[in-house]
Amino acid sequence: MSTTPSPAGTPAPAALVDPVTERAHALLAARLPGVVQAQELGGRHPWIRVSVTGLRDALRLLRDDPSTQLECCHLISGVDWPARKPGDKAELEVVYHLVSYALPYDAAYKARRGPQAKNDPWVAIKVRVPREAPEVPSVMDLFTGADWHERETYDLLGVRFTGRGFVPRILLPEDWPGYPLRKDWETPTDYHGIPIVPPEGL
Amino acid sequence: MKTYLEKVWAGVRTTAKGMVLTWKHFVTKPVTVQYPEQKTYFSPFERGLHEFEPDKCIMCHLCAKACPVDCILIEEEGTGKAARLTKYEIDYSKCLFCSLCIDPCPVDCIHMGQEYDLSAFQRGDHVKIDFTKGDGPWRTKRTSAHPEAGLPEDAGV
Amino acid sequence: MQQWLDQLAGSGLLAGLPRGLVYTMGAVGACTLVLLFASLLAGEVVWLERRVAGRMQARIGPNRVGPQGLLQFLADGLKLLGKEDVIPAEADKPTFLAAPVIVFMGAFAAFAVVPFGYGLVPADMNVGLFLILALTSIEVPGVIMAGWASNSKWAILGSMREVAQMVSYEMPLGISALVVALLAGTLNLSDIVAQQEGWIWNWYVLRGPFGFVAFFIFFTAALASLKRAPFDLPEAESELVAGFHTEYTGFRFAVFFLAEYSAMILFSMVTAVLFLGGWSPGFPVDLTGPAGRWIGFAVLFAKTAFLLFTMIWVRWSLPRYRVDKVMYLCYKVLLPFSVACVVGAALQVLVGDAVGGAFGRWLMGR
Amino acid sequence: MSEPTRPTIPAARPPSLVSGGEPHHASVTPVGGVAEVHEQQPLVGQDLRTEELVFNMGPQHPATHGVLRVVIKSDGEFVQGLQPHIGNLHRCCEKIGESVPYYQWIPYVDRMDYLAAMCNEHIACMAVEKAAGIEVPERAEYCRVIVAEVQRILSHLFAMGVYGLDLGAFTPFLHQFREREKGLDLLDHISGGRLLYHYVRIGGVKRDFTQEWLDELEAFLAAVEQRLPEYNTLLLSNHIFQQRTAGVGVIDRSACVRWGVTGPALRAAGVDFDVRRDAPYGVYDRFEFAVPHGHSGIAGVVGDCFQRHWVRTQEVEQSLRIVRQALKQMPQGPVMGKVPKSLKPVAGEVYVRGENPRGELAVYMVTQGEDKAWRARCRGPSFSNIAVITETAKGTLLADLVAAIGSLDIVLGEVDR
Repeated sequence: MSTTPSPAGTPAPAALVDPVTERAHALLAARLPGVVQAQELGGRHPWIRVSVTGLRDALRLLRDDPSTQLECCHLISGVDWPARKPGDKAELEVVYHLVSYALPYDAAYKARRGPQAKNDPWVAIKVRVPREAPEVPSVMDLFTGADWHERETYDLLGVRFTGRGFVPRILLPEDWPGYPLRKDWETPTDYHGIPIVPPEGL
Repeated sequence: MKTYLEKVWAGVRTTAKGMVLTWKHFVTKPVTVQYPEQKTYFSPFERGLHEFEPDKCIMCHLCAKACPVDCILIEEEGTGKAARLTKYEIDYSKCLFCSLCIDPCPVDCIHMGQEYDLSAFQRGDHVKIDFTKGDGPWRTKRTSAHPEAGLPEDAGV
Repeated sequence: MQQWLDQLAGSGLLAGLPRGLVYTMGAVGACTLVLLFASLLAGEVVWLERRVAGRMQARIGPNRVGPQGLLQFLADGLKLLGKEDVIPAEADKPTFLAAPVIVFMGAFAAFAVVPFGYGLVPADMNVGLFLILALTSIEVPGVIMAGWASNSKWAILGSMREVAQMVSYEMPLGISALVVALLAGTLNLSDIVAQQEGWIWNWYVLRGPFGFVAFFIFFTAALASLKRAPFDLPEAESELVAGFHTEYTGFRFAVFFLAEYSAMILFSMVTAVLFLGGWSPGFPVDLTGPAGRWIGFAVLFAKTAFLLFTMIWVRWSLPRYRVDKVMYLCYKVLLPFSVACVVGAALQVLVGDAVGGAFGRWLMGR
Repeated sequence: MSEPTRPTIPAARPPSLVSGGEPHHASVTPVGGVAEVHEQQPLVGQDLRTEELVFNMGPQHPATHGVLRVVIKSDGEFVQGLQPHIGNLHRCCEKIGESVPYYQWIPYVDRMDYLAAMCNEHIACMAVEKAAGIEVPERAEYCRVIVAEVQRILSHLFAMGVYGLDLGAFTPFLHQFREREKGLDLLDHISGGRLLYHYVRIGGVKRDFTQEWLDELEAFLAAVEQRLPEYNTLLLSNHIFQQRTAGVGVIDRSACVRWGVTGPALRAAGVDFDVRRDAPYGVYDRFEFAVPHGHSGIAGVVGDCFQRHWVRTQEVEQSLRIVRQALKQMPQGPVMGKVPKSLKPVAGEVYVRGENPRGELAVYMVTQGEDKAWRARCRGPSFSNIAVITETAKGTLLADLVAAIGSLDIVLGEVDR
């Protein structure tokens, strides 16, 4: 899709290809053919985009393979990409940031100082789902801590995580209308008759 | 039996040590500052209630634009040279005291003061302060000599 | 007390009144005096606690109301009286109302047998020590009632903890008191003090190692049955909010508070009487005269104050025990040690009997 | 761990509401110390009906460190299951990040973890700087490290003191507040705020240190160094404290990694990992400091409450070391870099992680060439840290649950953001 974020303003030189992401990408490409949809291996935020159906396999492989050992799901974030010009696909993106505590800090990173470089070993895995039916398989059984992150992503962006039963909201009340972090969300005027901005002002 | 006695002894010993320490504090002078009579030192950078000089203000609205919570309300009469400030109100129920309004001011007419006591008997007393209405608990003049006064302020913006 | 009332009845002023009325009036008067003593002193102990805690924590503590904040308890009491008296909707109302009274009664009634000085005892009984241990147990049903009637889960948990703790700690408490009873050969508190008169080594805490250990066990067990830190599990504020008195407000809460501090004073006095020589200042002096008994009262008061201070000192130095560790301490540390002390004290009496002479009498404890 | 055998009574809530079904537990952590309690099976006769209590611990509870609400299913004193409910302090930090310009977002980031505002600012500013390609002057980097480490000391002092409070020891709490007051004044005198500093700005820091401030800093460091053994006398080496914490609330390495627990709790589990050393940001790679991590050489079990507390005490010492080194190495120069008047980073993403006192704070920022972020996602370390409590506290005593929550040192402002 056309709104795919391009790397930083300064194009990433080949030397700045991220070793951990590159390793992860090679592993995924070799073991799970057809799962990787797009990737960006250099720059300050390298990422690998996988298909929704292959997400769980990819994460499990990255977690268990001795060459990556990305055992901790650091953060799950959702990003809303509504159609901003005709012809765009309206999509929701879920980004999984994985880190490893088992692999020692890569010496290659020592040389990669500077504000534009990625200088710590994490891997970003992305999936994109259509905005109307955002269904992503849950990874709660792979990373137990993903539980609350998934609940939060559902709560604020409305991404439905399948395969883990009922997903309750976490931050907002159960009957809160809509998903606040979607770009087209509008603040309601009241909640159960309680005005959100009182008439006399705050 | 031996570990049992050791455990009992460890309990007695560490209890005694803790009690010796509290006894030492009991006989030393407390560090409390008795508030209404004594006050602590404030640095000139303290971010308390604002100080605003209405006669200096040129009504450029830069402070209101810089405010993350939109708590500054500026009203004026007339246009151009004849413009006169009629209202400069800060809503302290919203204010973050982040001092972002200080930085962009071109004539240096708004500062953070050292007044921090916002207590009042009526909720309305301190919630919205109109600085064009003269002095109250707030100040409409510079009271503290600020070491950074007059310096070019481009920090953080 | 009774002789004194007989004298009074015989004198001119009350001569015409029936003897029973005089006794009743005397009892009411004594009650009022003791009640005033206990509650005013409890108020001051609260002040002492807050001041001492403040100083131990490098701060000052209440110092605004009255000189050095001495009248703080009046301000606190007034504040509590002015508060709304909330009774939870689902509470068992009569039980809820009765509970603070029963708790306070338990703490207060035991003052009846405590000798404040030579002859200054409301009821000089031969079973004084026994009666104190019995009367302080009245607190337990009161606490159960408070916890149950509140219909609050925190309150019921708090009262269950309280009951478990009180019932358990009565054993080491009673057994270590038994050491003194063995040495003294009596349960009358006035007689126990009388046997500790003379030099300081006549105090039961210094008569041999068993009295010494028993003193610490008694004091620890007293702390536990008073719910004082480090045994304040029934009202552990970081676990159970406020334990059994979570739902109590205003004056009813004040009564619980007062009961707690009265019980502190009571146990400090009893400890002083049992182990620290009561009103004996530690050297031979006759304190039985009309003025002497008030000096004796002052001496006892000083010892009580020291023990109260120690209770406060311990509280502000230690973390709280966990509920199972409290039981561990009771059944596996204090109980065996106290039983050993009783056996040792009995042997000490036997040895003292065999040795004879002044040293033997010292060993025998009488 | 053997659960006490009981006739089970269905829970009041449908199981689907409790965390969407039971999470998968690879291993249930053995909880030492409680084992001896479990040996005594409760005496429940055939005709005596028992029932589980369902408690609401919080949002107004002294031990929940704010407005955490934990629904506990308990069997008397034993916690049989629990479910934390959060969201009472949700202040839409991420939504605000999408709706205000970058420089206006920084004061909001302060308010996420209000006990470590300097560290929050540091990492959020780093994210914006990385997105916009802003160079930070070297002196400013040192200033940031110094204030962030002072903040870490303050935060750990608070954590240790409040942990004492959770365990019923009031005095160490106020002793540590005495030093914390000094530190708050210290940061107040340089930034103008006592708790929410807004001192670290995009491109550098607000103002340079003055000589008086540096003297004050020295006095603060000396005071903390002198008082540290005192805190340990009242807590760490106290027998009752050890009894309360050793072997309680064990979160082992596997649990930490599965749940995403970071910070002192991760290190207490024996993982020798600190972002400051292993993926350094700012100028952290120029300092020499040790990373204390739990091991079997001290009291307690690796990953229990005692070792978490111990790690914090050690980290205070290491922070003192870092501040002293930074003061020595600090170069002269400006403290504010060149920041464009209208900050509009080109389209792209950044992911910045840094070590907060409570764990790894990470900021994932998507920029779209506007003066606002397209998405400003924050990973609050306490958010992941508190989730683990569902697994840790199962089968423990109520008092141990309080000890475990306290030792994780959560800040609800950061959990709910």
